[in-house]
Formats: sequence, structure tokens, C-alpha cells
Amino acid sequence: MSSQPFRLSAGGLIDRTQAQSFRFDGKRYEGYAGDTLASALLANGVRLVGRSFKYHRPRGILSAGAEEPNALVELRAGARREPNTRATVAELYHGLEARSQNRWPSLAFDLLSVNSLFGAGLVAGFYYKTFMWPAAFWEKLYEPLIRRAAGLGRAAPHEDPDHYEKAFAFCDVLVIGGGPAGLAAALAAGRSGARVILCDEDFRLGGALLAEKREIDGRPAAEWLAATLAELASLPDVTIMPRSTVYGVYDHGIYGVVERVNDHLPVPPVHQPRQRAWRINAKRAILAAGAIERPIVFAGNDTPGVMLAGAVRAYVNRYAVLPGREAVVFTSSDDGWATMRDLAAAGAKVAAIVDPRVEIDAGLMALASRIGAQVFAGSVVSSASGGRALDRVTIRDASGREQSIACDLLAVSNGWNPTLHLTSHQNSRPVWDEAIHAFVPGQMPAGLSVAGSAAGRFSLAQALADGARQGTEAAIDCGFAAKAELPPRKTDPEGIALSPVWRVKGGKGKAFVDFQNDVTDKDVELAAREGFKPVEHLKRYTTLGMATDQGKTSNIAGLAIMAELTAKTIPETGTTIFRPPYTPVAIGALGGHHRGRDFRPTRLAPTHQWSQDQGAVFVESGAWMRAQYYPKAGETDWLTTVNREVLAVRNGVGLCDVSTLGKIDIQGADAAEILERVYINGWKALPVGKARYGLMLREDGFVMDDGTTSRLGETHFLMTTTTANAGKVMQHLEFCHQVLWPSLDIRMVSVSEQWAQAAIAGPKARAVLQGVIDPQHDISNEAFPYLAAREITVGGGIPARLFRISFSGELAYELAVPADYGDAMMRALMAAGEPHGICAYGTEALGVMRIEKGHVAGNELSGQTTARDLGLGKMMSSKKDFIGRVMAKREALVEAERPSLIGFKAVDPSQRLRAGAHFIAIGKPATMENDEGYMTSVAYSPNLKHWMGLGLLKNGASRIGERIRAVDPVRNGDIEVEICSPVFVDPEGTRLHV
Amino acid sequence: MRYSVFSLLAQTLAGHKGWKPAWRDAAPKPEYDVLVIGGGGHGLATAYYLASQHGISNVAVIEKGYIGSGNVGRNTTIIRSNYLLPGNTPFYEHSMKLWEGLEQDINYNAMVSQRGVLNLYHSDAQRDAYARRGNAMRLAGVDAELLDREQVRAMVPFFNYETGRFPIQGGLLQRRGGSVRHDAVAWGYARAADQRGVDIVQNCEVTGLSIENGRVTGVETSRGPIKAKKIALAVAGNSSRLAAMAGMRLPIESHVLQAFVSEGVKPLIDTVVTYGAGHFYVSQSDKGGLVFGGDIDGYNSYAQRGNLPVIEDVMESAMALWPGIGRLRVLRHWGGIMDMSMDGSPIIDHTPIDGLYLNAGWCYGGFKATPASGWCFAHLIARDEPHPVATAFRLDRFTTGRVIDEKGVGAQPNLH
Amino acid sequence: MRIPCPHCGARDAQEFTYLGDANPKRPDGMEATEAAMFDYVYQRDNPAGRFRELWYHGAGCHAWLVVTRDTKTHAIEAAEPAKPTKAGAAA
Amino acid sequence: MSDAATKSDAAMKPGWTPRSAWAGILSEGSFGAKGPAGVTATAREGLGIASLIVAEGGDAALAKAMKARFGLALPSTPQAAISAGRALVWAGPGQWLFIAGDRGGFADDLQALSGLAAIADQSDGRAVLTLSGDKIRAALAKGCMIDLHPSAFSVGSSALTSIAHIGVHLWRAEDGPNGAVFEFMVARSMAGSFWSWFSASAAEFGCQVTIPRACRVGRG
Repeated sequence: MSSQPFRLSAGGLIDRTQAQSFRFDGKRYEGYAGDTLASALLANGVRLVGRSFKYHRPRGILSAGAEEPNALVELRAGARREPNTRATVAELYHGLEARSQNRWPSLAFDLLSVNSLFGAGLVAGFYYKTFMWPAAFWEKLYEPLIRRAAGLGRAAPHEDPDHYEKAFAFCDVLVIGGGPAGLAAALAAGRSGARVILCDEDFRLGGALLAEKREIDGRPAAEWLAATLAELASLPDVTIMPRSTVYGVYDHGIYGVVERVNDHLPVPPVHQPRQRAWRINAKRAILAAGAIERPIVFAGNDTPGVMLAGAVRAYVNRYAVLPGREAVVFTSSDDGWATMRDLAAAGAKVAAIVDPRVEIDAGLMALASRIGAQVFAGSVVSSASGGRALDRVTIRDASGREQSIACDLLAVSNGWNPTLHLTSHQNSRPVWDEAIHAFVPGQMPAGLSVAGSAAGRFSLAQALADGARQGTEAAIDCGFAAKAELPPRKTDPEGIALSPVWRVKGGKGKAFVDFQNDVTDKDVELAAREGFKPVEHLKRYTTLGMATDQGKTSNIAGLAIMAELTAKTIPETGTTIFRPPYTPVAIGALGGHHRGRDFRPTRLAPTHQWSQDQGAVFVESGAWMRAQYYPKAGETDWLTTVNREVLAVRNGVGLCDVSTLGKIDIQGADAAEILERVYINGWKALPVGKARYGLMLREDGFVMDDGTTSRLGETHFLMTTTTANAGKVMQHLEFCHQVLWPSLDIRMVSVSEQWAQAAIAGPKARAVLQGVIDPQHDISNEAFPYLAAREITVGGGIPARLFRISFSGELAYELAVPADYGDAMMRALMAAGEPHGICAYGTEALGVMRIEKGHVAGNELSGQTTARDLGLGKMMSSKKDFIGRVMAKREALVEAERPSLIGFKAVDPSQRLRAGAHFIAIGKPATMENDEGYMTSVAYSPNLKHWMGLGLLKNGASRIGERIRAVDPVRNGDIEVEICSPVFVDPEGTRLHV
Repeated sequence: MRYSVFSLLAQTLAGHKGWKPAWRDAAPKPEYDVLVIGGGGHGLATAYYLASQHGISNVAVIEKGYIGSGNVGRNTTIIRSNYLLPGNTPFYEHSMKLWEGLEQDINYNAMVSQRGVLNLYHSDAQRDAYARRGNAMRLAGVDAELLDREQVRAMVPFFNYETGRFPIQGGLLQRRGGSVRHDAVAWGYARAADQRGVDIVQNCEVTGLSIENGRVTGVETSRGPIKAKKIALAVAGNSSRLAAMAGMRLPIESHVLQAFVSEGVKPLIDTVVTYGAGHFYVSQSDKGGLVFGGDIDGYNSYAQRGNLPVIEDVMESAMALWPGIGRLRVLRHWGGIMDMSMDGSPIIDHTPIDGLYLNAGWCYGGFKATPASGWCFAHLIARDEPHPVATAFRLDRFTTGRVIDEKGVGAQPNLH
Repeated sequence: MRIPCPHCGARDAQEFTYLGDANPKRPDGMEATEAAMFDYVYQRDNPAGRFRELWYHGAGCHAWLVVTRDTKTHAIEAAEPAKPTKAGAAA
Repeated sequence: MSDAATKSDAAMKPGWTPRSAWAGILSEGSFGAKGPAGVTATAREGLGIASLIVAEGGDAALAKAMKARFGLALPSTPQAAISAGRALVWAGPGQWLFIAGDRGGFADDLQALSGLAAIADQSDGRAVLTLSGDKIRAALAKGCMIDLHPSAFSVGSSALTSIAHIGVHLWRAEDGPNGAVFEFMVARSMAGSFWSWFSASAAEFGCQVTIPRACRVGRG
């Protein structure tokens, strides 16, 4: 086991009592609780962590935070494998397993690093200029090669075994970031009594205070931090959410947050999610996300061992890790000098500090001298070298003279960019602030303000003051009487003077702008040369800023170089907009609970258990599960079962659940009037106690839905809709009532759920029903004729509704009882029907029988058909206005040629018909021009002993007796069919009326 | 300079110093024969085909920002011609054929990749509808195959076939469908048009249309007035705004459609797949990112961004279809503004104003249509008659009832 | 988005269904012409900016609302019931 | 209303056993994390539920009758008026749910209200749970888009919303021994899916499910 050679003997925010062993590329190491994978790797002297995207260059650890472009690993294994995980934010846990990615066969020896040799040809956009010949080679040869080489890690091969949750939260003030500004803001708002949520992406609160040796009021900042956290914890309406990244800002104060609930454990505890995706609704929000340090573009700047200066401090101070023993610091700001100080304090040798500025603060010079670091003022690092690990840097002074210094760490500082990403999620572009040489937030999303470094106010004192002030203001905005906070605390001095240098030209080797996408300064030059000068073109042409880090460390240098090349300023050059999410978010988290069977709710009829007991096979029918058919022992295929069910109904009696139909209770003085306006046919004359078939159109004249509606009282109707359209029709009726005709007295409510409903169909239906309804109700043909609808009782006083309606064309009833009795109703009907040979039937048999009767259903109600198309044109009243009346008369909708509904049977009765086949005249080629319509529905009729179909055919109604081809190229079908009446069974309808 | 492996090699040896701008950054001339408003894919393709097919090269494309800043650079890069209705199928098939020869035609590798487009079905009714569609495609000479569950599984083994809420029963496959590198389409057309003399004018926003006696004569722009004999609007997303400058109302609403890309991963899925039980379609780019999308947000919007309900809906569908992608991360999401027409199909037509032509209403179908849209629009502008494969895309179809409603949802744009 | 339902209070837009432009008025009655109906069914102003539009609170109170919203910024100015309620009717 | 016509138990034919909305979905006992249950769920079966919808301007008369007969104030905002054995919950403009703790006499109640509102019996079409416990808000936050913080959702508040793609009507009853008490009502057909979501959400806190025997009576 490794002994963590680069771990400092003391200090840091790690728990040395909790050693945690882990594996990287199969090798075992040890770290401590409180480490990230990156800090633990560095503690063990591991610097080569990954390979780059295009050139497969060796890469190490650049940063200590979410901005990391290089140190991406595959974390975990098997079904939990997580590609592209940033080692800098991956919390170490005992047993962690990680692998480097984008290399073959190994990290140290990657064959594809030959790309580096050909690198001269692989410039930005090279692929647009070649691989065009021969055309067929793209998919077969070039593209597979590119695809295999590209990509980063490997996705998990199996279903994600962990679960995820969504969650919703509400607060007055959302504070984003738990550094000094955010903590001060949360405290100020929290003390006022406001409901506060503080989110921080880190697992430990404190932000920059964790990485720095700072003082507040003359005491170590850690004391202030501890006191602040303690007070926040004591406030009942303050919620602290660590490990929670605010990834997006959405309209009206909605913030997307992903909480990594259990990513710090090998496996989430039972009953707990891996991650939780929050939608936080905040009246006000304060962005206190800090700042991200900027690298400098110079040759070899991607060599493992070149790190951001602030990150070096984080590793030293927070993790007690020395990222190198012999360091050089390359900084264009005073801030970089703090790294020299902290490195030296931790025992590293700082060989040199290189600063392009000529004038250096005397205090800093004195510090360097005390430490023994050689100062190179007015100089730059022109190249870094060492391949898989940094071994030396070349320093160039103003006169161009170069000198080489051995080192294993180069800390680079070029000032900081405010972490303002969230402010541009509503398309606001950041604006350039010349004073701090950085972009600061532009127009803010409503309700959001920015505090501290994220606003470009970089000092600790500013952060504390800013946070307190904005926390107070936010609470006041939410109606709390907040007192102004105490004046800002005194902090120790800090240097923020800066004179950035964006790139150092002329070094030997590639100089990277975007590390992860391997975009070099030469690529930016090429883009400029080829006219891809607008920043969006630069981004898209070179892929600058499009990697998993969204250019957090690279965009600014790219812009600066483009500005230089086009002789413009940075603000004239502009900037791209950061898109959500701030850092990548797991797809699983955003899906939450809704996967597998929980993708969408399942609706079950109140008779479901009964169907199950009968051995039903169920089928998805929109949101419902409906009984499709009821196989009996010995029935080996569904058609046998369905045939039995159909014959049982036609020859005896059958029972089918129809509870899923939509049912809308319509009452009010104008109840009949609204039906007049939404249905194409007339309703005012419908007597109480009768039902009628109705058809409704959309306003554009096409059919919306159909169903049977009954008049239960003078001002009381019960409308039924198709199962699929129940919700849509309800919404439509509400629209008609509330928007179109608000003065009508109509009171509507869905009663779909209240009633269980069964169809009892077949010549013996009455006899069966007689055994179930209470005896005082007369259901003889005379007393209860076809289309009668009445409220009755069953089972000794249970209220019920009985309708004499039929989808099957047989003598049939639909009986509805309160849903609690649905199960009992089915059992009672089965018992009463037993002597009559009653048979349960499902939606398949129902479908066969409705085709036998030529009734339209979902396949015909496609939204593309008119009442005329379906042979129902005569229902359209000419005496009243109704929805769709006018548009249904448009010329193309009344053409005789329009395909209309008609029946089909195969000329050879043994042949099977297929829905979806198109009709082509015999002898004509099967082309679009000769297409005369298509088959909408087919079924095998066990009564007729052949397949039958309904279809839409040009001039359909006038062509009965003709033959035509039904061609079905996708199933190699081409058969001759005879055009026939769409009513295959009992065309006179005598069975209905017995 | 012609692009080829030879020019690339020569330039590599020369340190890439000799590459020329892909197109000239032209300043507007006072007058053109044809002025195309909108430097997106459709506008640039129109200009290219005006020059290459009709010999009309005194043409400018004017763009308010940079070219390709609209939907051509914001879509999910899918191409297909798997349409149902005769008004659509030949047009999209014409587009597919143009895609198939595009790179050689414009000398630009747009990475046209015919990896197949697979639409899944989950019920008998959906299978019937796909059979109807697949047969319509075959009758129109378009490739289509109806696959059963096992055939689909052989192509994409890692989906949830049996244990999901809506088990997969099969799919409709168009093998010639696939994806294209979207930005390259705009750049390739721009470069090819430029080489034929077309002016590409960026940062030039139209502020007004000049109309005299029922005839359009030119435009007012942020860079001054420009005269033109014919003016062609190709500004999908903003068609209503431009039409309003000519006093016209259109059967169009502007809606936001979001798109997503995941972090790059090694090759996972080699085809484009559309989930049939939710709003989700996915493919993988050559860089390794999964590119995916779903439904439009559903409300009128000119803001190029969307909101969480649709984002979550897309991710739920993704997890329902493909439960192995849970640990992959969404890297970026963005929005584009769609011209959602009243029947879900586009408009390529003259307007009631002489000399003013309209190319609009592309809904989500715009990217795949780019070559044919340019081809047919150029034909209409040059010859003043619709191209044979675009005769159905007329403005008057809403008055006559000859709507082209593939989904059958009627005059409600957010349902198309 | 959050839509300030005048009945239920501010609610996530996920609870609502969108219809579109609230301005067109249906030409009612037998005298309605095809031209007027075409205009009502198909033609839209589709403005970039202030827009009156219909939303249905389907997962809430089932009220149709007229929401005034900016289509460029999504900022909501007002939300009112489409069906006017008579003043003083409440208990 | 004839919808809710009643008959004495004695007249009921044997075999017509009601099956409640929660049958086959809930089982009594505890699940999830061990230890004291952070969440409790109690099935509410046998409730009388009816929707009442008034005509334009009809609320005053209904309010008067409600007050006189049941002592319930008709809420004009999303509130629930609750008395011993009955509740009146706002369900949209001009609409309420009238709820009785059991179905005995419910038909008479509705009869008394007929003429004042369009009435539709919904007793069988809804599945109701009483949810409580220390962690109930944390569990509900995993899908409920309503702010249930005491300052935003006081006793008597109600809301119509959707959770996990399922329409929900909820209101807050008087606090119980475990703090806040919420009543959740969903469509009967989706009770199973609602429970699938809720049980997954509550599991980390431990959940105790109670099905009161007293509720398991038929209509009568």
C-alpha cells in the first residue's frame, strides 16, 4: 500500500483517522475522508490521470473544482460506471474504483497518441474539408474510425441500478454558493425570519475559505465559518443543502438543483436515492458562486504538473497535499504570489516566480526573497515540457532570452472569472469590466442578484459585505423586516492587482486554449483566417468551449486571442452565452421516479381484479390497462380465444368491461343547448330516458370524438366519450362553456371514475340481466326498447344506470354501478349468466364485432377524417350552428373523390387482410399517384369465417362490388380484395331490436 | 480553394497559412435581383440553388446576426423522409436525395451519415399507423421497413423491451435516414454560394419592407436600404414578424423547441431512434455526445430557451426507453424558435404581394428539409411556379381545406 | 414558469394546458362566413412581446385563463379567468 | 338525488360486496426504514363524496343551506371547511366537494341540497388517504408542487394539483398527534400508481399504514 508520499504531515480539512483505500486503473492507493479523488491521487504522487479528446495527449489535474477540463475518469464499475467524472469533485470513499479513459491499451502507453504526430493535419474543422470521396466511404470507413477515437469514457452497459427522485422546494431567498458571500447572505436573510435555502456544490461549506489561510477580525477564518454555520443551523427556516449544484435558472424564480445525496458512498443506502433533482421556487436568489481562475496559453501548458495557482493552494491548505516539491509560479496577478507563499510554508521549494509585469509590489518582492524564490519580472513561461509529467519550464524575459528551470509543478495564475454562468441562462450576455479584466453579469434574470467574487468583487471583505447587504435586501424584498447587518468585518490584506497575459507565443509545442477539446491557439488563428470570427462561429468551428466543462477555463483566452487577431477589444469580440446546466446533470436524476412501469401512471378499471381472476391478458390502452382477451386452458393462440369470445356473444351472451369510457355529467338549464353546439346532430328533441349517438368535430371540421349521450332528466345529461379522448373532450367542453359561451348555464363534472360499467351483449343478454337487476324494473323490449336509458337499482337497492346500447350489434345493455360495486357486478352477472353460457370478452372481441358492424373507432377517428368520410355526413344538422360546421364545408372536404369508409373482404377468403395496406387499382403500378386509400382496421370474423376490413377509399360508397388490390409492401403483401358494405353482419340491425 | 485530402495535406505542410475565408464577408450592394432574408440553412441553400440551378447570381443573403445562428445550428441534426401524406413524402424524399449528393455538390463535408432512423411502436394501433406510413413511403419510392420486436432488439439491444410501462413491439425503419453535422450545412452552402457570386451579408437586420403598388421593391436594414426585384423570406421562427412588416398575418405561431446533448462517450447507439410512447428521440454525434430532444414547450415564445417541465419529460422518456443512460449527464440544453404552422406542414409560396416569396412554417421539420427547401424555393423564385414536389405547400390550403396534417391534430400548432 | 392562477395562486406551468391566442373571437351563428371562420381558426398575429393567451388549469381548478405574457421574456403581467365572474356573487 | 339512493343493509342481496378503491393496493403494517415511522398513511374508506356545482350567482343560497344544515361555511377560495363528520372543500370556482365521514344518511344530505347545486355522487370514484408524521412534508416534497410549509399552507388550506402525473386534491385537516395532517384524494383508477409514487417517496423515512376496520363497511 502506498504511503501517500505527497501528503503533508499536518493540517488540512481531512480526517486522518479515517483512511480510505481506493483503486485507480487497478492499482490500490490510500487517502482520507475529506479528500477528493484528485487530492488523494496527488497525495499518492499520481499526476497522469487522463488522455485528451483528439490528440490523446497525457493530461493531469488542472484545478480543484467543478471547472476541471482534464482529470476526467470513469468512476465505479459495471452498471454503476460513470464516465467523464471530474476527479476534482469526486468525493473519496472507501473502496472507490476509478479508471482513466480515452486511452488504449493503457494510460501511460496510448496508441492513439499517434494522433499527436499527425496533429498538424488535425486542425480545427479539418473534417469538413476531406473524407468526401468516395461518398459511400463516410459511413463505412471514415466515420466509424472517427467515432471510435472520439468520445471520452464508456457508458454503463446495463440498467442503472440506483434510483432517483425529484423534489420541489419553496423559499423566500435561495443562496447559491456557501463561501463567505453566500454564508453572509444566508445569515442576514435567515436572521430576518425569511425562509432561506443555501445550496453549495461542495460537500463542505466555506468555499474559498477552505482553500485559503485567511483571517477575519484577526482570528482564523475557520472560526468565523464555524460560528456562522452553527447559527445557520439554529435557524428553523434555514435549510443548508451541501452537495447540491444549482444547475439552471428558469422562468419566474425556478431554479434547477441536483443534490448528490449518496454519491459519496459506494452504493446508496437502501430506500435512498442516488441523486435528487430539485425544482426550487424562490422569490429572490443570490448568486454567490465565487470565481474561476484562468490559465495562460503557452506551449506545453497541458503537461501534467501545470496547475492553476489557486488550486495548488486548495490542495496544500484544504487537503494537506503537496502537488509538487519543486515549483515555479507563473502569475500575472498579485494573487498568484499567495501560492508561492503557501507552497513555501508547506515545505515545497519554490524555484522561481515568473510575472509578466515589470513593476512588482515591494512587499511581494520581499516575500519572495524571504522564501528564496527567484523572481522573473517582466517575463513569461514560454513552454513547459516533460510529456507525462512536468520536468522543466522555459522562462523568457522581455528581451526574448530564455532560460530553463527544472520543476515538477507549475502554478499558473491569470486572474479570475466571476462564476456568472447562471446569470446568462436567460440569454443575457455578460459584459466586460475593464477594471478587473473579466466579464461580469449583464442583465440579471428577475429576482436574482450577485454577490462577492461572482459579481467581480473579489476581496474577502467585499464578499462578506456584499453577502450581508444582499441577504438583507432580499429578505426585505420578501416582506421581512430585516435590520442592516453589522458593518463588514476586518480581513487580512490580500492582493488582487492584475495585468493578464492571454497567451505566450513562440514556444515549442502545442499551446492549448481548450484543454478538453484539444483546441490550440493555432486553431483560433485558423478560424480567424477562414472567416469564423464571430464568437459563435469560433466556438462551433473549433469546438472551443463545447466540452464537458463548457469552456469554464478556456473561453476567455479564446476570445482574447480572437480579439488580438482581429485587432478588436475583447468586448467588441463579444462572448458566447453559457447554457444550462452549469455542470453536467445525470439524466437519471431529471427522470426521477418515472421509469420502468412508473414512467406514467397506470389506470385500472374497478373491475380489474375480476378480469385478472378470469385470466385476462391485459393491453395498454392509453393510460389504462384493459382486458384484451380471456384465454382458457388449451387455447394456444389469441385468435382461437377471440373467435370463441365473438361466437359466444353472437350466439349466446358475453360480458365486457367498458368502465374506461369517459363519462361527463352535464346539468343546467342550457345542458341541451351545449350538446347542440358541440355535436353535429340534434339533441333538444331527445326525450328523457333515451340515449343517442353523437359525433363532435373540431372547429376545423374534422372529427374529434364520438359517443352515446343520454338524457337523464330535463336538464341533466350523461355524455360518454371514447376512452382515449375523455380528457380532451372534457377540456373542450370547458372551453366551450368558459371561453366561447360563458352565459350558458351548464354545470359539468367528470364522473368517469364513479361508475363501473359493463356491456352485456348477445341474444341472451336480457335473460342474464334480469337475474341481476332488482325485480321492479321492467326491461322487456316494450318497456325498455333500443336506446332506452334509465336509472334503476341492482343487488337490492344499489343505484345503477342501464342503457340499451350496442357496439356489437347484438341485443345489448350497458349496466353502470358505483365503482365500489364494479367487482360485485361482474361476479353477479357471471353468476346470473352461467346457465346461459355467459362468456367474458375483451377489447379484441369487441373490436371484431364493431368491425363486423362497420362501427368506427380509434383507427378511423384519426383526426384526418370528416363526418362525410366516415359515412356520417347525413348526421350534420343544417338547422343549427355547431363547432366545425363552417370549416367542414370547405371545398377539399366535400370533394366526391375524398376517401370514404367502406368494407373489404379478400377475394380468396383464406387470405389475411392487414391494416395499413393501401389500395391500388388492379393492373396499375403501386405508386403514390395510384394510391386510392388505405385499410384502417381489420379482423377475422369467426361468423363469416374470413378476414374483413374497413378502409377509406376514393369514392368508396359507390364502388361496392369492385375489386382492388390491397398492397402492403412493408409486409410483402399484395392481395385482391372486394369492396363491400362496411356492415358485415346483420345489416338490417334486426338483432338490436329483439 | 477546393477542399480535398490533397489541399489539406498541402496546407498541413504550409502550416495552414494559405487557407482563405470560407466566404467573403460582403457589404450590401444597393440592388440585387433576388434578396434572400435569413442566413440560415434554408436561405443559404436557396441562394446557392438560385445561382447553381437557375443562373441567378446577383443575389444577397442578409442575416441579422451571423449565418447559421438560428435553427440550423440548434436542431438535433436528424434527416429522414419517412412522411405519410402525399403532400409531404416526395418533397422530403427529394431532400434526402439532395443530402445524398450534397457534399460532392458543394465540396464540403457535412458528415451526412445514413445510419437509419427507427421509430418505435408500442401498440397494435401504432403498428397499423406505421404500416400505413411505411406503405405510403414505399409507394412513393422511399425505403421503409416494418420491424418486429426482435428485429429492433438486434439493432439496439439495450432498450427496455418488456418491462416498461409501454413495452416495445417493433419499429418503422428508414435506413437511408440519419444525421448531418448541422453547422456544416450552413457553412457549406454559404461557401458554395459565395463562390458562385452570392453576397453573404451578416449583421444586417431588416427593419422594414418597401412595398409600392402591391409590389415589393426593397428592404430597409440596419445597414441601409437595399433594393431588390424579388425578395424571399426564409426566417422560420420569425416569419410572422417579417410578414407583419408586409401587413400579412400567417397561419403560424412561434414556439420554443429544446434540444440536449450529453457528455461525450464511446460509441453506444448507431442509429437515430424515436420513442413511440413519449417525447424522445436520440442519436449519437461523431464526437460521442448523445444528441436528443422531445416535445416543444408548448407556449408561444421568441425566447431561445425553455423550461423544466419539458426537460424532465424528455429525461423521463429517456429513462423509460433506455434505463442504462441514467448515469450519463446532460451537458447542455438550449432552445430554438420554431414556426409552428396550423397543420404541421410548411409553406413555400408567393405571397399576395408581388415579388415577395415566403418559405415558412417548418415546425420541427426544417433541418432535414434544408436542401429541398432551398431547391424548391429557388425554383419558385426563378420561375414563378411551384416546384412539382412542393405544390402542396401553398398558403391557400387552409381556405380550401387541403391541409397536410400528418398527426391529425388540427389547427393547434403546439400539438403538431 | 409559474402562472398566477386567479383562483389557486401561483402554480407551476406544468399544471396547465396551453391553447394560444386569446384575441380571436368565434364567429357564432348560422350567418358565420367561411372567410371569418378561416380567420378565427387559422390566422394569428403571433407577436414578439405582449401577448394575451389562453391557458387551461387542467390539473387545478379547471378554469380557462387569459394570461398576458411577454413572448420574448416570458414575464407575466396578468392572469384572469376567461369566464367573467359576477362581482359580489361569492358567499 | 337518485344517484345515491340507499337501501338498508337488510335488503342487500348477498354477494354484492363492495370493493374499496384501496383494495389490493394497501396492506396494513410498516415498510421502509426501520425505527419509528416518519410518515403515517391511513386509508379513508366508505366516505360519502359528492361534487356540487352552482349556477352563476348560486353560491349565496348554497352557503346559507350549508351553514344552516351542517354548520359549514362555504369556502370561496381554496379552503376546506371541516366539522365533525363532514367537510366542504373548494374544488374550483363555483365548485365544491361535499364529504361525509360515512355514507349513512349521505343521500339525505344530498337530497337536502338538490336544487341548490348540480350534484354528482363521486363516493366511489375517489381514493383518499390521510397522511401525517414528522417527515410527511419531506416525503410529499418529492412530487408535490404545492408549498406545504405551515406559513404557506395552514390548517384548512386546500389545493388541486398534480403529483407524479396524477391529479390530486389535497387539504390540511386539524393537526394530529404527529403534527400536520393532510388529506389526499386521487382518482380511483390511479390509486395504485399514486401509492407506487408515495410509498417510494416515504420509504426512506419509514411508513406506517393503517386501514381502519371501521371504514370497511359497505354502503348503508
